[in-house]
Amino acid sequence: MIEGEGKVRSMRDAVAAHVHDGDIVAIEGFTHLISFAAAHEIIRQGRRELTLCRLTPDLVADQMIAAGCISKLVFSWAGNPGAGSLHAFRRAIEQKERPLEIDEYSHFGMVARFAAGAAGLPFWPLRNYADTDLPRANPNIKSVMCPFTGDTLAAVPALCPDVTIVHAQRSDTEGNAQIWGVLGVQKEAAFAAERVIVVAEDIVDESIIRADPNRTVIPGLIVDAVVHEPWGAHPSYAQGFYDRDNEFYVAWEQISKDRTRLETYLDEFVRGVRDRSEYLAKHPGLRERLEADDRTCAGVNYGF
Amino acid sequence: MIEGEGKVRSMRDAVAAHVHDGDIVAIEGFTHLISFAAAHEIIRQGRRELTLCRLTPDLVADQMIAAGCISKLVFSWAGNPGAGSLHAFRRAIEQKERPLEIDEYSHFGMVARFAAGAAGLPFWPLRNYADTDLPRANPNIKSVMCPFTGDTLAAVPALCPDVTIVHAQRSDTEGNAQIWGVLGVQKEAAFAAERVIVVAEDIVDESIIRADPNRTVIPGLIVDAVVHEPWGAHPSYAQGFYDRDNEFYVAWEQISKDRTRLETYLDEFVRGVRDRSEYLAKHPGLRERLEADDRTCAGVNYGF
Amino acid sequence: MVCVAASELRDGDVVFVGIGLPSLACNLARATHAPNLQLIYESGTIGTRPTRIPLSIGDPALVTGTLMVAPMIDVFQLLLQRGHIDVGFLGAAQIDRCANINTTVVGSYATPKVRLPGSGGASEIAAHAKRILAVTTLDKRAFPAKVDFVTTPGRRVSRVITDKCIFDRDDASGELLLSALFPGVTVDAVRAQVGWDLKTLAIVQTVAPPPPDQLVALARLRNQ
Amino acid sequence: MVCVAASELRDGDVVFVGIGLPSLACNLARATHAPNLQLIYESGTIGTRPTRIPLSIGDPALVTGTLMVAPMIDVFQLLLQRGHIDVGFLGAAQIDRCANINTTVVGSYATPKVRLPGSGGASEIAAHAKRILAVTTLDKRAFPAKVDFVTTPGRRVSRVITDKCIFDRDDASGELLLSALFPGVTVDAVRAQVGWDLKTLAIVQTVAPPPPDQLVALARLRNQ
Repeated sequence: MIEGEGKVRSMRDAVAAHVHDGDIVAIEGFTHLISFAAAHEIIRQGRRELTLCRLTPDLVADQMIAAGCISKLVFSWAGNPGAGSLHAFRRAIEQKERPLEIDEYSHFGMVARFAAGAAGLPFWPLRNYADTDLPRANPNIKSVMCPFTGDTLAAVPALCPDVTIVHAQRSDTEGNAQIWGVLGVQKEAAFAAERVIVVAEDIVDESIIRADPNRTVIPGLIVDAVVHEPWGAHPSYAQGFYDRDNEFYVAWEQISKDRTRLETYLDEFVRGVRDRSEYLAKHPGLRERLEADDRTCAGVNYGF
Repeated sequence: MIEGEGKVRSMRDAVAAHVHDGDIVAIEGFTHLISFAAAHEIIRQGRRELTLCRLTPDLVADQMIAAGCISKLVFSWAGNPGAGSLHAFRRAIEQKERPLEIDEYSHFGMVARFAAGAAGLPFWPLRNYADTDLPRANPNIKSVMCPFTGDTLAAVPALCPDVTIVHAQRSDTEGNAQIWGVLGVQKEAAFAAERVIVVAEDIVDESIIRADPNRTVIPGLIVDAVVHEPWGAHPSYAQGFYDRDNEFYVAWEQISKDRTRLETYLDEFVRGVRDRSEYLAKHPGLRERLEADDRTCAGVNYGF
Repeated sequence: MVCVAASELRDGDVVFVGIGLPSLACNLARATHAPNLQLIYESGTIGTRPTRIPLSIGDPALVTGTLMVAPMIDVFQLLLQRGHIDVGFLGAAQIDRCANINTTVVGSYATPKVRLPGSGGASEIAAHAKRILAVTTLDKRAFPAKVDFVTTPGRRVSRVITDKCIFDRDDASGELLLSALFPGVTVDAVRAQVGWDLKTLAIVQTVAPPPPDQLVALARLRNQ
Repeated sequence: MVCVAASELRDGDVVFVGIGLPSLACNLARATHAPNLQLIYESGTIGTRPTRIPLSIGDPALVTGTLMVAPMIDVFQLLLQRGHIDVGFLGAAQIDRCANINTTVVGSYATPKVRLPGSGGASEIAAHAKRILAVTTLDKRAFPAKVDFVTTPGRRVSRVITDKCIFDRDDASGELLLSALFPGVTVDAVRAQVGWDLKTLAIVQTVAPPPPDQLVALARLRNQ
């Protein structure tokens, strides 16, 4: 047991310490490495009035909306990737089932907002949105003039979450985290935030990180807590660890369509378990169904 | 022999095809992975009126200035790193030994210029230069106002070289190049350019690149020529391949101070050889003195 | 529709690929007439050769064996905005007379009848890919005279491929014109599914049926 | 001078390190009183524990066994500009009364008597590190009343460490004041090397000689 060592905490303690009612929270991962483990703990702890920032809100957002955690969503594509709709999200917008403010961009706009926050800049310039209705729908999309060419560019404001939660393949106890496969905006979302929680499949010795430093995406010096949560991104993917639980993504279309079924799901798999290990105990056979094949690459020489 | 396969060319052919008199040329590498092999071939082919872009002009610039290739230098730190001065550069500026225009920034300013060029943006905003004399010395440093906060930021214009030359540890025949260790601005300088020459220690099978795709820094789709040049960064370093030839860096202080010694050096080691293999033949014992130790890291699993 | 979309791609094109039909069309082209097609997925994989139909845009199957994985900021800045993408595919819930595309809302933005997923990367694909193809099934609700929300402007769309016909955008008028029909489909049948007074090109072509090798390759891809 | 610079660093500080004296001072601090000092080199290595005195800022010896290597754009944007650097060291060819630093030219910019290397990363270190220390040897030419070129403004420099004495910048007047003398150095001896009417703090301290363990550690570092 390494809890307590360095910055390693239980998910319960990390969420209790770093995610507060009313916070702006980013849970990133571009359909890959999504920290369902953290989202479920936030639901269990009954957080309210959160602003959730995510390019692709995905099932994780639908569950948090249904559980009443979210009052505002900052996003660029809200769907069940490859499998359908987010019906709790749609009911909130279409039927005003519950209050939900939205702050909507394209993917590039969201990435640019995180990039500005990460860089310590107040805005980010991009060539985008000409002749679209997005700037009319969202006054946060403005323009800026190039002082050299006179070109007018779009501009989006920095997005600086109070806390960003990223799932990584591995981290040391100080939060030096290595990620491979699809990188999404994990780095930018982490640097943009005031506080960072790294959730990792493996907690490894610092020497593993130091052996391949170009693989490190998030340095421990910006990390506040490290949580060890194997299969913590289930039902999403983690390259080199497990595949997506696609049956569940497909099933979500029917679960989320029906308010009662959705509540039953949350009661059984989220609120009805104490932690991730109880959640995993309710999902026997994951390893057999989803564990990744071995496609280990060769290393490179860091000698001099 | 793999010359001719894919985009693989001899250095002579690559420079002849892609570096023209009057071009804006970036030879990057932050004291690490500097393509001396390309610079020497440019000198041999007698290119004139080049604008050389490099954060740290280094010995490579001093040699090109002495050889009369360069009419303008875009840079942020002109010295012999850790070992002294660039005397050909200093004579051009202090004694007007030859005409040399300069366009000077800080490192961040140069990185920002390459980043803007790489991103297809006309400028890049940064918080910098308040109360310094740099904007007075360089009218290319302007300001831009944030459309959200009203903050005034510095702005630098995009730098888009006609050709960028980067040294990489390995590449396939299409120019998909992998770099590790200090990354500098190799990626930004390459994406900013109209044409890209990748010079690599090893030309490897595409399958080696595909086995570890997160290691790839430059995609072949932006590369025009690939040159196989082992020890091509000598006397600078290449992580995992060889250490810096520090004796030469130290000796450069005396060589470059003396115009005659500098000419003799160029005559013997640059103009007096036909190609890199002849240059290397004049440097026996490099392997014994400088070859890197083996510090090969472990691989990671790309399975799903 | 997949076969027609695949046929649009030229060998050596750098194509920005989304999940679903575009991914299938691109891999079909790569398996047949365009072996050097360079596939770039929005998640940052470059030179991708998926060994299965990807489940989502971040599917690790896109990464395994690809040439490069770029972070998303590089996908949008260094590849799209810098102008390295030859062809971009867009899906659409609605396309109108001027090829404007809506994937945001049916109804008003504040109180929509149907809330769609939103732009995703469509806005920047439309702004920066050199050639833009839209793909959607022909259906009266999907082809109104004017979309409820312009997620991506029609200005840069060159062609719309449906399951019944092909529309080309006329640069002079900015209108979509009927340019080709699938075998057995009539101009009137298309007009009945389109919410404006559809004009046609002088000569409306008939889409050739897919060659057998394309169908074989498609079946193979679907069974991966 | 190295020992004084090392003593300025607190355990746990994140320090932006340059080659030469700053690198030596930081590694000395890490080897003695500040084992948790986080060294970030301009070349992008984070949490660095060099096994030799680096030959240059991009020395691969900084990479081998470090925690992370960031590209330079991230060094400047995500670490410096975002405010993650506690301490930055600056070298100087000239420092003036107001702590302005010149590493660009002696003489005029267009026709300099001596062309110095230029800013490098100094400008952004001065703009963004929370505490800024300048380090240089005391010498009349190096301490003029006004520098020939402001490479980095004095406004944010808190302390100047030399081989003879320490100056602290007075926030009210903006002037460098003499705050401490090395053993055996007099106020007059310092005044003779400074190009303005130097004022002193009310109490000028004497720099304590380095403790033996620091000297042992320094000798060990130099023999790496």
